[in-house]
Order: sequence, then C-alpha cells, then structure tokens
Amino acid sequence: MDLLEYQGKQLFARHGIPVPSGKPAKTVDEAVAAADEIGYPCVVKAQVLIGGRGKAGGVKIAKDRAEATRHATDILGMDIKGFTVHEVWIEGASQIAEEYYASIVFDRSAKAPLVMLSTRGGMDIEAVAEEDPTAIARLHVDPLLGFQDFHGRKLAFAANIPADLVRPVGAMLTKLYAAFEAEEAMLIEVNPLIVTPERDVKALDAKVTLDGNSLFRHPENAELRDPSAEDPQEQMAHERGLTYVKLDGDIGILGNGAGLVMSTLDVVAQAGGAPANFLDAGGGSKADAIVSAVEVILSNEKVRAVLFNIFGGITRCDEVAKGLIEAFDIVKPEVPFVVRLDGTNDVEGRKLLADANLPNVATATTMNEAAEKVVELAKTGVAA
Amino acid sequence: MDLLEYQGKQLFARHGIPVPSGKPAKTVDEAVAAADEIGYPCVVKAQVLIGGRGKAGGVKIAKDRAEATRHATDILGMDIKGFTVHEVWIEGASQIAEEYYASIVFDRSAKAPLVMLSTRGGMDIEAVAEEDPTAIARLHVDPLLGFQDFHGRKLAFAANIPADLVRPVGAMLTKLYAAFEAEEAMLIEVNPLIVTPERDVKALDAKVTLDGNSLFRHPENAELRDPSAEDPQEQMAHERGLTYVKLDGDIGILGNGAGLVMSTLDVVAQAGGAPANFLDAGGGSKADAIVSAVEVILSNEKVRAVLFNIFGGITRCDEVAKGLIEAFDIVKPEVPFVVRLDGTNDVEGRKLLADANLPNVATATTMNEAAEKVVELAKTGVAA
Amino acid sequence: MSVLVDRETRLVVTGITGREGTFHATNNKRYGTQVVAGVTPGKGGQEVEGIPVFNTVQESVDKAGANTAMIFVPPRFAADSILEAADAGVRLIIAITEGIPAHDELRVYTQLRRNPDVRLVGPNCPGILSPGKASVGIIPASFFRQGNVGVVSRSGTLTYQIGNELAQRGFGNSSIVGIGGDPVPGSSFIDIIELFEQDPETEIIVMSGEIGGSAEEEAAEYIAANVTKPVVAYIAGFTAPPGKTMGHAGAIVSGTAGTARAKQEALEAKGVRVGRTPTETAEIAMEILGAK
Amino acid sequence: MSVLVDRETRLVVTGITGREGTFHATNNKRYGTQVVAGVTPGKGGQEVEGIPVFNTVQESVDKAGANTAMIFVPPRFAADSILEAADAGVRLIIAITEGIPAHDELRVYTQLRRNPDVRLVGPNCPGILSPGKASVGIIPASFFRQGNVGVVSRSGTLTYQIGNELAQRGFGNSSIVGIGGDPVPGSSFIDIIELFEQDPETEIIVMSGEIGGSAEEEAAEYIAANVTKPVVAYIAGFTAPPGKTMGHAGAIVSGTAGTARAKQEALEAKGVRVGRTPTETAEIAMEILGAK
Repeated sequence: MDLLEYQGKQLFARHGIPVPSGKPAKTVDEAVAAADEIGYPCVVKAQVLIGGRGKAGGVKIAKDRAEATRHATDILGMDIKGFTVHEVWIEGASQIAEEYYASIVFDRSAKAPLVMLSTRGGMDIEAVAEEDPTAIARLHVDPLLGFQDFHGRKLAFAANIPADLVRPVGAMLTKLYAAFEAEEAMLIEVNPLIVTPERDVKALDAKVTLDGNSLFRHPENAELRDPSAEDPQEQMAHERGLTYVKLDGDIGILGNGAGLVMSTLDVVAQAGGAPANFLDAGGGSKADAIVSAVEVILSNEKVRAVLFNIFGGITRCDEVAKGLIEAFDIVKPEVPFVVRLDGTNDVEGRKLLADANLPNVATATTMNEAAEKVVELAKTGVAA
Repeated sequence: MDLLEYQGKQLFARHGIPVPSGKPAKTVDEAVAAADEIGYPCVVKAQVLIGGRGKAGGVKIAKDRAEATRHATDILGMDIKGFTVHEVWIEGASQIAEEYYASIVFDRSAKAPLVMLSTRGGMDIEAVAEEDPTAIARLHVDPLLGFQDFHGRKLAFAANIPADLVRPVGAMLTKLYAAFEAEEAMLIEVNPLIVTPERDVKALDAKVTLDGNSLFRHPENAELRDPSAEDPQEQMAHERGLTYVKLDGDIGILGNGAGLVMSTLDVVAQAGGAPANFLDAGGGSKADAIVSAVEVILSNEKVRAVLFNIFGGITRCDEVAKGLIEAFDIVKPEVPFVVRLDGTNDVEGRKLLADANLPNVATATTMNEAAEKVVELAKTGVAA
Repeated sequence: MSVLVDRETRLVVTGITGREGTFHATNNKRYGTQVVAGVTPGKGGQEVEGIPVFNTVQESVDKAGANTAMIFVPPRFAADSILEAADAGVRLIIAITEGIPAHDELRVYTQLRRNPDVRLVGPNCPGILSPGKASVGIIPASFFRQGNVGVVSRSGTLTYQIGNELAQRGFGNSSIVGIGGDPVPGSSFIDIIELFEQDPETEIIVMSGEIGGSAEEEAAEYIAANVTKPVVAYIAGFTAPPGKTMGHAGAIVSGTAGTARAKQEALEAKGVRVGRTPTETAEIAMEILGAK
Repeated sequence: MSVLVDRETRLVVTGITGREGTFHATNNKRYGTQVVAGVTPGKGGQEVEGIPVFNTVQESVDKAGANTAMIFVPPRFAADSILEAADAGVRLIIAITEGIPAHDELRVYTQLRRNPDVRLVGPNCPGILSPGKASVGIIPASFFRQGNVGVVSRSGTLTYQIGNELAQRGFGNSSIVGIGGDPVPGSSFIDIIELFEQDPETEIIVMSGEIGGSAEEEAAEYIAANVTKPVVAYIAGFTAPPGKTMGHAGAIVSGTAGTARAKQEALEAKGVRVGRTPTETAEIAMEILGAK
C-alpha cells in the first residue's frame, strides 16, 4: 500500500525523523488557511500516488496569499499521469544547502533490507544508478540483528558525506530503519534528504510503501488507504476482497491464482485480444465471490466479452459454476462469456453450467481454445 | 541493581503486565491513607531487597483500618535479615485460585535468556527444583529471534497449565520477555503468578534485577536506586564510583581488579584474618579514587588494620602511592596499613612511599607476606 | 524416486481443525500420504478423521514420528507455526498459507537459513505432489500421474495448468513442487532444480516463473553451470503493465529488471528454451523427451 | 609458538584517539606489536604516534591489512565496535572495554557465534600477551618473559599476580590470555585451553577462575576428555559471602552452584590440581614442570 507524501511524513514524524511541518488541504480555502498558518514562503504540493509531479506542475512555491490561492486552485483537480489531485500538502519552504538520497528497500533477491545512500539526491535516482553506480552506497542488513550504528557510518563514509554530517545522517538512517521495521514497510525513500544551511538534516519528501498483508497489526496505517485515490473499479474489487487491476483492453478476464491469470492475459494477447483487466478470484472462491467478480468486471463499460479461466485446486469448479449462474440471475450480462473449467470438481461444474443453459455462454476445454473464442467474440459478438 | 517489589510491579505495569493496584508508603499515616483509598481487605507488604519477608512477618492482611494501622506500625522499621524496612506497599487483597511460578533469567552458562514456568508457585522454587526438577518447564530463547508465541505454548503445555490458561499464561510470558529485553534485566521473577477465580492471570509478586551497566539507556530506572535500602558505607562507595561490599571482619582490604581483591580476601582468611570488606578500586585508579577508598574503608569502625594489594596494569603504582599519601594527609588514619605494590611503575610507587615515610605503614613484597603482616597487625597492633 | 515427499513422508498438519485444514489433510490422507498428526493448541487428544491431534508440533514429532509439516494456519499465526515446526526438529516444512506479512517471512527465512537441516517450501504455495506416492498440500492430485517430468513453479494454478498439459500428452511427473510467489520464498527454483537434477526418476525439468524478482534469472545462471538434464521454462506476465501489482507481492515490476521479457532473455541466453504459452511449454518438453 | 597473538598480528585499535586508547596502543607498539591502524570515525587521515587513523574498521582492513582488532571505545559504543570489526572481516577481536551492558554482550555473542571464523576475547579483559612476540591490551608486559606456561584467566590483575609468581620462580609464558569476567565472555576457558593444547610451545596450562557461572566446571569436563597437557587451576572467591556481588557481574553467587568450593571440587574430581593461593598455584605448576 502506497502512502501519499504527507502520510509518509506523518509516519516519519512518529519515529522522530525530522520533516518540515505542514498541513494537508482538500479545498482551496483549506489550503490558503493552512498557508496563512504556516507562513510564507510556503510550498503547495500535489498529493498523488505517482512520481513526476514536480515536472507536471504539481509542486509550486507561494510567496504570499495570492500565490497560494492561485497554486491551490491550479493544482487541486489537476490530472497527473491519469491521477486526479484530490489533496494538497502545504509546508513551509525549506532552505537547502545539500540534497542527498536515502532509501530502504525490501530486497527480495537478497532476502534482506537494502539501505542506500547517495549525495546525488533531488534527481531521478535510477538515472544516477545507471550513470554512476558507485555514487550510491549500498548495504544489506541482517533483519534479526537490525541496523547498527556502524552501518550508518559505513554508508555515510562510503557515500562521501562530509565528516560533520556523518553522525546526523547515520542517526537519520537508524530512525528510517526503525520506521521500516516497526511499520513493516516494503519501501521507504527520501529524495531529497536535505541539509539546511544550519547543517540540520531533514526529509523533504517521503515515499512509503507498506505491506498490505501486515495491516492487521497496524490499524492506524490501515486507515490511511485513500479510496478517492484509487480507480473506482479497483476500489469496488478491493472492498469485495478481490485482486483487480484495470487494463486498457475490452476482454474481461477472471481466473483463480495470480500466475494463471497473468498467463491468461498473455494467451489472450497472443490470440490478438486486449485484456480489460486482471482479476484473481483467489483460492477457494465461493459462489458469492464469483458474483462480486462478475459485477466488478462488467462495471468497466469497455468490456465486450468475458473469459473465465479456472483450474480448480483449492477452488472447486462446481462453486464457480454456481456463482456464475447466480451472477447471471442478478446481473443479467449483455456481453458474451467463454468459460473454461478444469481441476477439482470440473465434471460437476460443467454439468451445472450445461443444465443451466445460460444465454451467451460458450465453453472451452483448453486455455488456448478459450482465448481464441473470447477474442473472436469480442471482435464480432460471435464465437469462431 | 535489584528493584523493590513495588518498583518491579510499576515496571511490569508499563509493559502491560497485569498486577494488583497499590500504593507505596513510608509512614504509618501514609500507609493508612493508602489502605483507605484501596479499600479493605488489603495487604501491607514490607519493601526490602531480601527474600523471606513473609516468614519474617513482613506481609500482613488488613481487614480494616485498625488492622492496617497496626500492621504498618509493626512492619515499618522492622529488621528483616539485617535490612531495615523503610517503606511498605499497600495493595488490594487478591482472590487466588492457583499459584504458578514464572521467571526469566540471564543464563550465563547457556549465553541465552532462560524462561521458566511451573504450576508450583507460591513456595521456595529452589526447593521445588531440588525435589522435582520436572515440575519446572524450561526454555532458552535465541536473543536475536526473541520470544515467540509457540515458546509460550510449549512452556505452558510442558508445565501442565490447564488448557483454558495456555493462552493468557503464554501472553504473560511474552510480555515478561518484552520487559526483560526492553529494560535490560538480568532477572525477572514472578512468584506467585496467580490465577483468580475468574481465571484472570496476574503477577502477585515482582522480583526484578536490572543490569547496572545499561542504566545510561534507562534514566527512569536509574532513579529507582534506593540509597536508604543500602548499607551506608556501600552507599558512600557507590557515590564515589567504587565497588565496595561490607563483610563481617576487621581487616580493611583494597585492591585493583575484582579477581585480585577476591583472591586477597581468601589469602587473608587463610592467614587467619577476617576481611572487613571487598573494595575494588578499579582499573586505572587515580590518586583521588584512592583517597575516597581509604575514607570508605575507615568509615567502618570495626576496621583494625588495612591491606593495600596492588598489581598495576592499567593502574599505575605511583598513582596509588600518591593517593595513599594524600589520604594520610586528609584522613590521618589511626589504624596500621600494609602496602604491597607490584606492576606498572612499582619502583616509582615504592620510592614515593619510602620518601613520604608515613606513620604506621608497613610494606610487603608478596601477597602472602602482606596478608600475614596485616593479620598480625589487626590482632596485636604490631607487625610480626 | 521423486523429490521431498514420498512414501517415507510422515506428515503433521498445523491448523488441522480449521475447515480448510481438515478438508485438505483428509484429501492428502486419502491420496495415500501418511498423515500421522495434526496440531491445534488446546485440542490435543482429539481426532480429525482418524488423525490424532496434538497441542504442539514437538508432541507430534515425539509421539507420532512426524518428519514433515504442512502449515495451514491463518496468515497472522503462520510465521510462529513455521518456527515451531523447525524448533521441533521437523526437516521439511511446507507452508500453504497465503497472505503472511512480508517482514514475518523475512524473519523466518533468516532464522531457518541458520539451520541447513531444515527446508521450507512456500509460503503461499500449493504444496508438493509426488504422483503415486504422496501429496502434501492442495494440488488436485487426481489430474497427475507418475512419470519423469519434474515441475517447479511459483504459481499454484499455473502449475496445474502445465501439469495438465503434460498429462494430456501422456506424460507423468516425478514431483510437482510449488515454491510460491511470495516476497521471501523458503525454497528457490535453484533449490528444487538441484533436487531434480539428483533425482533418478526425473528426466526433464519444467520451471514455471512469473514477473517480479530475479529468481528466474538466478536459476538461468545455475542451470548453465550445474544442470545436465534438459530444462524448459515458462514465464507468465508478458502483458502485465510495469508498476502494477498483479496479486502476488512477488509480481511488482520495477523498471526493466524482473519483466517477463528480461527473464525469457536471461533463460534463453543460457540455453534454456522458454515456451510462449503453457501449451507451447508442454510441446517443447514433449519434443525434448521424444528426441531423447 | 604461542596462541592468538604473535609476530603475524596486525592490530587495529578502535578508540585510538582516546587518552587510554592512545596510551595502550603506543605501549603495545613499543613492545613490538605491529599496530598498523587506529579507528576513530571522523578522524580518518590523522596519525597517533605514527599509527594511521581511519574512519571505519573496513578501511583499516582494506588499506592497512589489519587482522586483529583491539576494542578500546567506551562501553556504550563497544558492542557496535565489535560488530563493526567482525563485519569488516577481522578474525580476532580483543575487547578491553569494561562495563558493556549485558544484553549488548548477549546480542554480540549470538551474532558472532554464527560466524565460526571470528573469535572474540573479552570483553572486560586485560588482553593477550605472547611474551617476546606481541602484546595486545593492558597487561604489564615487562613483568613476563617467554616460556612454556600458558595462562588463561577471568581476572586481569589476578592474571598478573599468577604470571608474576611464575616469573619469580624462573618460568616464562607461551601466552597469557585474559578472557574477562563478564556475563557473556566471547571466549571461554575451553576455547583457550584447546589452543594451548595444540600449541607446541605450551607445556603446562594454568587457569585462573573465580566464583559465579559454571565456566570452570565446564572446563573440568573438557580437560578430562580432551587435554593431554597438565593443567593447574586457581579459584578466587572462597571468602565471598553467597548472594553478594563482588564487582564482576560474573561473580553473582546463586545457591551452592558457582561457589569457589564447588568449582574446586569439580576440577579436582577430574584430576586437575587446584592451588589454594596464587603462590601455591605457581608452586604446583613448578613441581609438575620439575617432575617432567
């Protein structure tokens, strides 16, 4: 789960990580009131879950109230790479002497947290990594031992941080690691980590990704999910406990198991079709989950045909068939369906479907055949 | 550093460990006011850093104010095995259905925390251990992994805790371990850990020993040291940064390094003498530490002769000699001294002493000779 | 022969008294697996479909001789259950549970790695099937029969799909091993491929990967250096847009590394043929076996 | 020969710019030890008595070839400094610092144990002296000369006392190893006795213990089973009253176990002669060497 910048900064503040003070605002009035309270100059920052907002005009300095009003008006409602700005963060302008970069990533390959530090902050770190990999100091941490003071020194000296800043930058890394561990983050990134003219160290930005699976231990973080920042279909799916990702095509896809669904997308694409979504109904899907899934898929108006690709293991095909029959009863879909059922209780499932004789539902015995049929149906409304 | 029972309970409460509520009191009036506030029946408990206070009459139940007054009057000022009771703890009487035992010990031999649990609480656990070692379930914890939920279950089932109490007792152990780790304890012992008739689990006693070396990280614990509970000489030594333990004899001992001082006590005892104290002046002792040490040793009126046994390593013998000369100047001791100096700068040290020509100071070249001399001096006032 | 589970497997199922735990433990037993014990704290002494239930994994080891554990407890209890099994001396732990917090997985992995005698497969995996011998987990065993194709896969249902494609062409499996798609799998492709390489029954290895991470790239290096048997691969997720999460935490694409394309290229560069669909993957395997 | 430190020792001193650090690093260097580096963060590039100072232990290893570290930083920084040295690849770490929190020692011990290539001696120890070759620590080296008695001791000054008793009788030492009296010593009596057993120069081993813990009892078992060379022991603390702390956290007496008497009996039961005073201990050693 990604946090907005200001949510990340509030999380940082809880762990004693110095951040500029500020206030979030959802309307121009709120934004101007916040700016007045914080004082000028201040910065008006779009809160969206996508990078590159600075270049898109989503971050502006306001010297006075007139500018704050103008910027808040411009930024609220702005579209940044498909994300609408529903909220801004007003913070006091910081004096910047140096811009560094710091991050902690849950490194799946090394199976350990990876801490990175560079003096080349304030810019695209991937570009820095490509151009000069030695500019980024890296260190893996044994998760049972944790981040030690010497790790901070080792990184700071390796990154050529000036001697007087080794201690405060190390202390910042120690606190970032504590936050990473305590909040069960998958990523914490500070870019830029600034040094003020007074040689204080502060997190001027905050990118935090939390582990959705751990939110039951962090109720205060679970509340941070911002439904307004999500796509409405994805939001509906999330509420119903389904994993759904909207895509650009016109063929609705439902499968069980992320791998099989990804494979289904690939096979449909190979057959010349364009998937409209990724939807994993999950293990052990019951009939009502299937009803919800059909509703989510069809809530996307682009969908012209739907493919069900089920290989039952923990999921039982008869349950899927029951759900599909129920969904047709409730939703009465107007687009054609192709259904492929294999695995646990497939015979029973196929029989249920045959007996129900649903309108506009074709069956297929293999994944490839199913893909070809649905692509044809999406194009012509008629199965090949 | 040992905590009084009520200090231990307050520490427990900070970690969410259920304890009966109560109040400390230093006078009878305070005790009665506390009892009135807590309600009757309540328990008046002597707060001393020694076990066996129950048998000594230091724990009494008060049914009403008259009894509370009587018990507080009896217990405050009472002597329990040489410790004067300066404080009592008044707590609400608990209903007890079962008495268990739980502890966490810093096990030096295994180099890991040892967690112990038994259903045979409320009595001398060492007696239980001797009589039926299987009555105590034991488990070592990997300090980097920490105490896991399954550890609690494993201990609880091994100790034959009833099934309905496995979870709450396990949860109690988890919290005790968290306290052990967070507060850097050397020992946490709950005897008895009680089960109420409502099947709630509570710590009815609390024995906590903290690591004195870690107190710099725990300023709130550092303040708990109760000077009034310490022997006055030990208190004086502690304030001066010396390690001093008062013993029963009449020969004052000063050495550098705990091992050498213990050895010196043994050699003096073998020579027929009785040491009056253990005093380790520590590594690198400077002259002023020696002055303090002499003051502490002589503050014990039983002392009839003093032995200095120094083998210099990090400690320099000339510094010790300077300190002794200065101490004679300030304290003007009336008892004879025997001084043995060896090791770093011993030649310089011996020369300083010879030049100073202090009254009543004999020198010795070996530890055995020094011991024999001081024993003789303590007996006769004259060196053999 | 086969790998990891067989007729010597003596299985303890943690979470056996849960609905799914009972269902799959019973299924595994019915298949012929020696399911010798279940564990549910506080329910020691009960039985589930004739399987004795114990309070702790230690008891199941001491009293029922369990040597393999299947973890079927809810995600918030799973890390503890895995550590309990390892502590009790169980050598093979197969964790089916999905949705375990990533930091829990990290702690468990780091702790278990310190004991080379303990192997974890999963979590978030369908289990292991050695057709005709033993089934541990939720793989629909009736679809597979004994044979010489070893399958290792990050995805559950995709494993069945590929196994099924092979079965329809008349090929059976030595073992089918689901390693799971979570951020910190207990066993990697490399760990399982190493076992298949040593297994006399296995003649060809099919590995099924997906986008995210670098496990497939690492496997490619390992195969080139250490594996003499033919390996065929399949990668899911060519259509996944970068930066989108596709259900598995393991499927977060970051930049170019970890894409299906990058994985395919890494494998092909080391001489491993990669099928474009599950069907094509099965066809390549068939072709190689036929060519032998 | 000798054990642990010798002419091959290339020492880095952490905390070298502190007053005591400078004093003892200089002393060690003057004795002939190769003191190749010091470490004080932020003071990299400076020199202390001709010894180059680096910012990190890693740098001292990479640039000065340090293979042994002496830890001389204050107690609150010592655990970190030990872990840093181990992380940097230093094989032998000698921690002089006294007063390290016990839980810090526990974490360090548990972590280092996972790497069998790293040995920690101390903390709270006087160091190691191999007379005529190298001195690392605070042992007053001029009092000792080369010989065939290996000494291992929990107490600093008591070590000097015993070494001195031997020296006065004309015996020298292969090495004198202080293992420290803290709750969690990095090396035990057993670890050092094992080295002396293998060291050709050592003909007899003197171990000096004290009340508290069970290290002496464990050493007794080990000696009976594994040591061919004669061992003479001394135990301090016969006069210590039970339940009193005598300065070392290691000297907490609990019940009967851990008393000087119990240790003496455990050693004598295994055929190890125990001297009643340092003098008697030296006399026994002399007698055994004379009898050889």
